[in-house]
Amino acid sequence: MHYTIFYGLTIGAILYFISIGLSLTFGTMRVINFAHTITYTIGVYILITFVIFFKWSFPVGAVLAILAIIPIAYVIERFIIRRLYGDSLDYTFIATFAVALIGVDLIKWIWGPAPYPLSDPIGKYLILFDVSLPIYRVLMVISAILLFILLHLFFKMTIVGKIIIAALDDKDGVRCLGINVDKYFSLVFVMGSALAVLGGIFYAPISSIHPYMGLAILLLCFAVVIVGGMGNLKGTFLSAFALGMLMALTARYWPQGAETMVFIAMAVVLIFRPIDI
Amino acid sequence: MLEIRNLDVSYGYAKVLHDVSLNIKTGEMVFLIGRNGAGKTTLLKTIIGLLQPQKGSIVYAGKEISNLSPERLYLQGFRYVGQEKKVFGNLTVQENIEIAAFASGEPMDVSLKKITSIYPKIKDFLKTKAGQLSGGQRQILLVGRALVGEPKLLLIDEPTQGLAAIVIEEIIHILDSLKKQVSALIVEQNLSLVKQLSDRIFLLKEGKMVREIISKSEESGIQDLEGYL
Amino acid sequence: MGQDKLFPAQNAELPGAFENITLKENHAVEILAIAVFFLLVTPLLSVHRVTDFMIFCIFAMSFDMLYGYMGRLSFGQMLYLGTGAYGCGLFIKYINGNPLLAIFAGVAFAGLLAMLLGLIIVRTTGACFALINLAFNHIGFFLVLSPLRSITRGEDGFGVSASQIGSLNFGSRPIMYGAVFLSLLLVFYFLRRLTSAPYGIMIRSIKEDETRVRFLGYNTFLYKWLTFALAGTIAGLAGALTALNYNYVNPNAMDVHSNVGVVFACLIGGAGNLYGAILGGVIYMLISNFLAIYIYRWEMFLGFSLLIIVFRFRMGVWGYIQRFWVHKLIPRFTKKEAI
Amino acid sequence: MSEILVADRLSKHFGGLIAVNKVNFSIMADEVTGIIGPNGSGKTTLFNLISGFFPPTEGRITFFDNEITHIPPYERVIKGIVRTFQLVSVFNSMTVWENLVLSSIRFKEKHVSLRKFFFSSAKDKEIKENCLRALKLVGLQSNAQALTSELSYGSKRMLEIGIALSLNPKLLLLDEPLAGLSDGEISEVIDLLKQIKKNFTLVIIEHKISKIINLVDRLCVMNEGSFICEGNPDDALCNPVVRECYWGKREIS
Repeated sequence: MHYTIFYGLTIGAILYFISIGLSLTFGTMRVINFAHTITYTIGVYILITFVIFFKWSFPVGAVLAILAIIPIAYVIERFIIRRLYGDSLDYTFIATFAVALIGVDLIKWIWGPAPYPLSDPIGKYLILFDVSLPIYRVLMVISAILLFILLHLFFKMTIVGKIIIAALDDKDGVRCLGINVDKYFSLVFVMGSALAVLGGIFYAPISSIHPYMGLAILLLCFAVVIVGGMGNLKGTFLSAFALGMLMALTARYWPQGAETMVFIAMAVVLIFRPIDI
Repeated sequence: MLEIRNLDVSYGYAKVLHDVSLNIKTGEMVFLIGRNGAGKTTLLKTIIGLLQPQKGSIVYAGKEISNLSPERLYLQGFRYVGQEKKVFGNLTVQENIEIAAFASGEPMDVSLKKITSIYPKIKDFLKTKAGQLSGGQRQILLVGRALVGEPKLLLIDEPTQGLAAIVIEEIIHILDSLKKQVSALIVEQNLSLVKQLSDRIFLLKEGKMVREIISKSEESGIQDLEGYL
Repeated sequence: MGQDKLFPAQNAELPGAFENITLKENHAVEILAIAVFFLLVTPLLSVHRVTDFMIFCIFAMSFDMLYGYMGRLSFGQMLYLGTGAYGCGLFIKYINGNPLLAIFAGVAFAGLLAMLLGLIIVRTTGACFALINLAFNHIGFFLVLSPLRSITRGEDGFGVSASQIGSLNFGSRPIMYGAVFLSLLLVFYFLRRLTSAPYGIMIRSIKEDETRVRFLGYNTFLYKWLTFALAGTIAGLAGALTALNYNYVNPNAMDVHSNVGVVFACLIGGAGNLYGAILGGVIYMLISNFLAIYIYRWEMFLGFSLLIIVFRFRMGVWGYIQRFWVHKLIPRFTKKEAI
Repeated sequence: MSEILVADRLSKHFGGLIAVNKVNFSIMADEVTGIIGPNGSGKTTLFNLISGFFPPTEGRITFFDNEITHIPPYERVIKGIVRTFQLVSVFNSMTVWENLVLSSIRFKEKHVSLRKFFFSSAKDKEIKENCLRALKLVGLQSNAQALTSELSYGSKRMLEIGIALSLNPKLLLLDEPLAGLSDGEISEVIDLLKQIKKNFTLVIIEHKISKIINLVDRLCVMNEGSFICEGNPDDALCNPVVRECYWGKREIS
């Protein structure tokens, strides 16, 4: 049982990393960004390029992967999403889906369709409550909580964070204060993508890496965002860990049904709290 | 200082403003009155750059500004206070002012001093979430926020709409104290306020500029206006 | 209270405003045109291919009801196609070899699933609607792949061999062709009737402004749900026919990634029109059957095409044809009559 | 004369803002009620509560002695409460007569037969005739085939009223029917309203009094979310409280 709880925390941490970007882009730009899958996947592939092919150390590869994703995310935001701003959201969705398709094919082109394995970069265990926990995963959970606190501080303390919160309320109001909102939205988008890559980097050693890995996780994160409330930072944090725990508990009794359970939870939430986008 | 010539603006399919011309001189407080749906708000939004005119020109200090974005106009000294009394509800009053101070590059304490000088009571709720303020307090916060930096021209949309009489008194007081400091173009329906504060009045009717009343001493002019409203 | 206050005199004369205007709808001519089109195309391609094309067109029409007419973009329509295919296949495999009953079973399965899930899905709009459909499709795909492996045979799928009823052998190409051909015309006729009836106006109104429709006294939830269930049912028919056409069902029939095909077809043909859906279906099938050999990077091709459609070509082929028709041809007819 | 709609201590709060504050309000059958008041005084919110756009924070509404406080808008329409919107809302992508189909097929009875709704063409003679009758009433029959987006704003307003009338309402709520119209269009709408007031119970929100003063039987004045005065139009206008809120403190002789 201890292990199940810990496993739930691990999944929750990963879900949190990846869904925070989705939630923020929705909150600010009111766009569900399907291309999130692909920035995440590309980030992981860049990581394995450094770690597996160049044999560099894992942390260096991770940092380089996050840095590499920033211009890619910026280009997607600048040339696809911003151009469709104010248009029907269906078109934005189709366009970001198209970007995801192109990205998947690009990955297949460069790295090939076969999955890659990646081993735990630390490999040591911590014995706690009679369970041996991989230190790597403990680190993951700790960084998720740290990230939550950091984000909270970012939005509470920095002027940039405050401007983003203000823009969530009233975009035109911020514009009329002489602040170029689009610039901050780009920042949010890039930040969300970078965090997704961070999540991907944490997740990579415990999952298989293949071109379509982004889809399943995006759908789970979408469920997280719906349960937690779009654009709601605290809600996203709580729902990520709650659903992570749900997955872990389900997996204990019915290993194959873990994902299905998450979607059932999402459906239940939708019945009681319909949303309009 | 600001000169609008032959402005045409459409909102979707409907043409809202037809051939509107108007000018504001430095230091003047000009009021824009007219019925609901006459196009007053549209005119303000066009000046501040939230809407694009189809035809005509807006000239400020000798430069054409009709294609500039609100962000650029802010730096030129334009300040817009919208009709909806939208403050940044999830931030505190202080943070609301902070954002404005950041945008104009003014130190926070200077901005605060400016606002407390027109409305000292604001000190009491600096730490309150702006979303919890009453309508009047919101309006005062918005006007105060607009004073941050170096405002040259205030564009205020219906400052007293939906407010209680006491609060209206307060706003009249604030606007009065701003006179001569900045120029202002204010949309208003409350004629007693208009009469008290205005240097000039423009009457907008069905998207067309109907008449201009030069001075407030022209009592009969204002009497007439009531018929239009 | 029940009497009509507005128009007490029911025999009030009517102005002749309608007399000369509408080109009268003639469903028989439309169906004939589509029938002739597919019959003419058949000798150019092969019977098997055209059968495939027509099944895809049925599927595209079901998607168009949701997206084009009702304005709800679904990225999970493959779920119902897959359910139809599995329903039909499993029926033949485990219960009865009768192909007609099997088609019915597939359609019923898909329809029931759509009715059930529709209760939840229809509550959302926009990109959320698209993603929720995708999520359910993902679950469906996963279910047939592993938890239900014992009956669906997982990745391998299973063969479907329908028994013969009299001289009706669905294993033979021409018979299959005929069955699909008839289904296509039937579905087209059915949807054409629906979309030109008040119901069609209802779903188009929901696309434009759902709140307004609620204030016209209609429970929009009901109609959205109905349309969703209908689209699922017709997708199920396309699925059942696919299973019989290939004599084989595998998880590809429910593949999440195949949804993009029908979205592409609907957009390129022109959303919001059944002709657009059919045209788009044919275009997509032509590209994927003939051009795909030369297009080495297929997904990239689809991605870039979708971007071009979204940025430059929203009306679709049928939209352009229609605009040409309205601007060039209609004025030529009406000018004489107007004066 | 009987009360057909009664609102009992109706309130609506938006966060800290009290849009409608404990309003007691009733509407008599076959009467034209005008609601006036400055911008932001809660007139439209009151309409939204009556028509079911959102539920009230507290209070209850009864219509013909049935409580309707929490039923959805479409059921209210079936019961006979029909409204128009401040910003004209018609279906721009359709032709003018198609706009009327949905409202006019429930013309005489509650629903047309299912077969007709789903399978008979909307261009069916009977449906078209119903649409045309309503169009004729608002003077748009010659535009029946035009695309709605091509109509002028005034014509769209007439069309919207036509749609509302074809629902055969027992209570018709008009939200600023004159807003944004030219003088010519205003007099057209007023003529239409005068013509239909014999057959329908109307409630009209209007910002400016002068246009509707001859039309209404009873005038209610709203300010800051509550009714400050109601009664005979002339009396209401002479009421000092009303004058103060409407014209400011200045006395008009």
